Amino acid sequence: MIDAKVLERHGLKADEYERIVAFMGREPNLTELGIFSVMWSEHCSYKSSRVHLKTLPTEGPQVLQGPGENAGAVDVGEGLAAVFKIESHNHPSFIEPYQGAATGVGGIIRDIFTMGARPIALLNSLRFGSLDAPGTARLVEGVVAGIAGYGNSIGIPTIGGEVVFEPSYAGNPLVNVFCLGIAKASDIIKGVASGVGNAVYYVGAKTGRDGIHGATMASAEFDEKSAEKRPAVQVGDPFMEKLLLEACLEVMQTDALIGIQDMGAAGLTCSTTEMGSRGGAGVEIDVSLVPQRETGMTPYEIMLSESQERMLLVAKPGREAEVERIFEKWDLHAVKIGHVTSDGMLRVKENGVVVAEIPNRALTDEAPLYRRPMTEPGYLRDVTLLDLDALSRDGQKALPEQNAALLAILASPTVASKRWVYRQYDHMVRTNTINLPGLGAGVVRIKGTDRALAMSLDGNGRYCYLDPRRGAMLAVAEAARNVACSGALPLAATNCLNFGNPERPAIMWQLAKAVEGIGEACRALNVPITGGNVSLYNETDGKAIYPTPTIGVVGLLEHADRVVGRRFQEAGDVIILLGEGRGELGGSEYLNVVHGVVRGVPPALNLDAEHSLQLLLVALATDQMMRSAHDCSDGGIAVTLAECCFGTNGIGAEVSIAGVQVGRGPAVNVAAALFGESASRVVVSAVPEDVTRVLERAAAAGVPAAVIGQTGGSQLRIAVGGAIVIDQSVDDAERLWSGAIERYFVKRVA
Amino acid sequence: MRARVFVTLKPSVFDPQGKVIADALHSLGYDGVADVRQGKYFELELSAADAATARTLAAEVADKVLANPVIESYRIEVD
Amino acid sequence: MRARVFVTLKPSVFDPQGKVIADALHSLGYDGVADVRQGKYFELELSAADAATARTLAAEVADKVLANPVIESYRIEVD
Amino acid sequence: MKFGIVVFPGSNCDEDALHAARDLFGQEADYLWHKDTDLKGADVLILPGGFAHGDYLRTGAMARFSPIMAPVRAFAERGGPVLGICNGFQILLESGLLPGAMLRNRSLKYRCEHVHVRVEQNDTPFSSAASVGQVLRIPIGHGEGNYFAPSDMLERIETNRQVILRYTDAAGRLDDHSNPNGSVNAIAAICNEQRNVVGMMPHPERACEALLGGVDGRVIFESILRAVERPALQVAGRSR
Ligand SMILES: Nc1ncnc2c1ncn2[C@@H]1O[C@H](COP(=O)(O)OP(=O)(O)O)[C@@H](O)[C@H]1O
Ligand SMILES: [Mg+2]
Repeated sequence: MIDAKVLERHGLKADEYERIVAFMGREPNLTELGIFSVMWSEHCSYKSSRVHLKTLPTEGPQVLQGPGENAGAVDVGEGLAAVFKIESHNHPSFIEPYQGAATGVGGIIRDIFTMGARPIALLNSLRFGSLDAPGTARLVEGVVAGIAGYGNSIGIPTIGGEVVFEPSYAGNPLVNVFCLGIAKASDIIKGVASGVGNAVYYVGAKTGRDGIHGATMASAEFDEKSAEKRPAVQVGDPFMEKLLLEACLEVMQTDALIGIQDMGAAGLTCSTTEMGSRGGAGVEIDVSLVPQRETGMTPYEIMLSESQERMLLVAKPGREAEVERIFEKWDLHAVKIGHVTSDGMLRVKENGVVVAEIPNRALTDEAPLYRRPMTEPGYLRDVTLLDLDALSRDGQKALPEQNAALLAILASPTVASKRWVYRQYDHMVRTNTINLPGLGAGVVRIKGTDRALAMSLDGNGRYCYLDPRRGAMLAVAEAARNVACSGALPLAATNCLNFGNPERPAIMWQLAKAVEGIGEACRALNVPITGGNVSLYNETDGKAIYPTPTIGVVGLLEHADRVVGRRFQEAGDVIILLGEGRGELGGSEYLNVVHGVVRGVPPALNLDAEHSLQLLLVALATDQMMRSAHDCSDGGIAVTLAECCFGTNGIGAEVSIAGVQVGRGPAVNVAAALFGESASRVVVSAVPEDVTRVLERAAAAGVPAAVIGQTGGSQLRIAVGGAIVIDQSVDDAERLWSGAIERYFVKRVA
Repeated sequence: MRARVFVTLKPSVFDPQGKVIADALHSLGYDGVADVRQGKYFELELSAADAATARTLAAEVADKVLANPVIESYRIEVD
Repeated sequence: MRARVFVTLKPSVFDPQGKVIADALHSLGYDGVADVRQGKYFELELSAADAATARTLAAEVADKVLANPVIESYRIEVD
Repeated sequence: MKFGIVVFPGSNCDEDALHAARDLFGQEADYLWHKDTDLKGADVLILPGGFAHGDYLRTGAMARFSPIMAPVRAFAERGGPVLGICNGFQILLESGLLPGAMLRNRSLKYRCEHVHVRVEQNDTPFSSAASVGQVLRIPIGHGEGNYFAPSDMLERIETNRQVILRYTDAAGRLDDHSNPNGSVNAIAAICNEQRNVVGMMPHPERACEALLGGVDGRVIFESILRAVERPALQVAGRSR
């Protein structure tokens, strides 16, 4: 009955099946096979990535909970913990943009309140194909509406994120969602089942046939056959989740629980197994007791269903009634579906008859673990070559005039204002948001304290495509830098690894190198990894996306009211550049947008210099010496300066920066000075009285710092090596930048 | 027994959804579509003895809950 | 010419709205309402020569814009 | 004085309203659960924003059946001050405590941003501290704030001076571009004929602290404090 076809449908390889049979000492029945298939899927078992993830730094005095639980946690002082995690919902969002993105948000929120934390902020990192390509706008519209529909309804502000448009994501968009919550450090709850005989409760939405094989789907490439997998679509119910959220947090106040876990990927299977193995116990449930939405559901379907908004919890003996009563208050019915056992087994019964019986270990520790072969991809030899002089020489074409180049970059959807996106998100609910989207890192104050938390998601697939190791390091650096720019000290990081098919040695190599880079950067910048998520098989018809690690960094502001934004505050302030430009154009937005070239090596990164810079930023903010701070990333210092002017009602700037020598043509050198993306640079503004002190502080910190100009006027004027090469009306540039994304969406069905 | 309830905005009420859809269709070249009005559609599973009782029940539910009399009107079909 | 398009979630797809409405009706004492499914309802004003053309046009529009084939199915009536 | 903040399942600005009333204005404030049937001696009621019952079916459509709404209605009929913010406004409309109805924003998109509203009337307990013509910068956050009333109803509302706030530009000028949702007559807030029940789409509780980017919402709460301190204002003399 279990033949090659059945195995293929379950995404299990022949040798993996032999492993199962060997372990069980018999042929599994279909229900058991289904359980194995989801638990051994890439999504749940991390079988390809685990050996590499193990190398990441996960410890530090600030870390209260590292990887392994539903989310990580760091100490943010005053007895409080910040609980946060990132999750991908790439495949579901491609199949059904609205519901895929919405249920992604629902899932990450559950991961946070499962830990006993009150979710207070959401971020999202999105990657799509070119906005000009047919279908992209529709996809973007659906994904953004889905994120908004869920987050707005449940009342958690979406305070930041990023959106990138690159052809490589055309057939395989990325939807990474991040949630952060606050808990009393002493109240953090784990997903454990222990205490033989203790009641195992099911609460939340009824179980339907939706999402069956979602976990295995998230572990398989797309192809024209993906259409058949469509019945897997799950529909989110934010109202149910809001009830669950409030009810669970109320129950957790009572200490009547031993453990609790949400049912995410692989639903009931994953939650029962993981809670059991974490508690060194077994869990026995009877599926006939599980609330069902549809009739005639088989044990197989019930165990594999990925219906949303469901929780599994274990109550302390004698406290059951109390738990049930609190859920009833919220019109939720906690149903006892089983109990904890001592035999370390996952035992599934139907009307008392055993239909599946598997040792937890077989599903967790014993799951396959692969050291997949790796080889450096051949394409690198070519794409890393970059002859800047060729840009102007070939076809004798002259470089575009620099003002035109600046406007082109500002109008490119990846750099342009994301207002059209974040305006659809409630980013103010809970009245904590003190750095609104568009001002850099998202910042929320913590009521009842003077403190605030800053957070940023960043990643650069193009850099990682050209050099996964350095690209990943740069992503960690940028996320931490964005946090530091707001005045917050970076505390810890989470990461979402979006890659192609790990069975290809070249992809595996990209993954390994990226993880190496993340590890090295996190160590140097003192932001340990507290958790994350891996999304592999991001390919369509054999074509992989750019390797895309998304990094989320969380930082702490001791004084919320000293938060710093990216915008210039007033005319007459002095503009200071921290760090040095080396005119590095490799993999830059400039090459991509202006020349249609994706080549070269990403900017160099000196982690010690980066760390000193970040500590300096925090010190300057703490002593209230900077009025604005904005890091130089996509588009270089020219774009950064423009963004500092935007949203200020037209405050301009007069700036003069040093020239660089990267090619023979003078135009190329000017372009490199303006648009080069050298790392570890921040544009800061300060009142004239503070300038000397700022420069002294920088010198003391060993951070290069130079006064490069002054705010004022209505033009953005930039001179390179003394000659004015940019002279732009801020209003005109801002109009272009603000409307660049919006214009793709007028006259579209929501 | 099943009742179908159609809730539509009164003709005097501007229908933003219908308008956006109509615009979208025109921009897609469907000029044959002169106008679009969007409404809501409900299928009610009723345990009622006969069509008449079903209709009365559906009407009561529509009046009280499914439609907002200020802006909407409804139609009921029973089978 | 007028076409009416009924868009409903496929039977296997969860309908949270219908569920909440049903719950509300029960708490109001309408136990006669066993189940509620919510859908969308569109009225299209079509400039079409005959019913057949109208139906084809409506179907095309429903496929392209009105319904989401992944989770919804639709029915068309022309008069 | 004491604020009663009504919490429906799905409300999500209840904590924000409580924070404003209690922590920022130093008033007593308590939640009223939608299944409660007494108002715990509240002097003023706030129906906060959110998505009561998920806003499924229609915004505010099911909240009006909650047990708490009977005492709320009675309180309103006695002239007690009731403020509905965003979803709270929608609930007041659905329960008939305020005239009119809400449609989807004409953009069909949820919109969260700061907007400008002009104070049209200050003889209500929620605008008495403001001056007529004053322009406030307050955030909105809604997908269904497109206020509508049939023409005869609208005429009554206007002649009774029941429009409290209108969307305008920063200078207080009406223009379609400054109307974020398509509301008829750019209506952002209205009151009932007795003028003691007010509904507004903007979120004053989100604009009470400089740290959050603005304090123009304070005037709404300052009005309440006045009104309840001097009940004379509460029944607002000039209403006919
Ligand atoms: N998907 C999104 N959701 C919410 N806010 C977003 C999103 N994408 C971008 N933003 C906001 O827009 C601003 C600009 O984004 P980005 O250009 O990535 O910033 P930076 O260049 O500093 O990393 C940031 O404040 C960011 O939080
Ligand atoms: Mg960025």
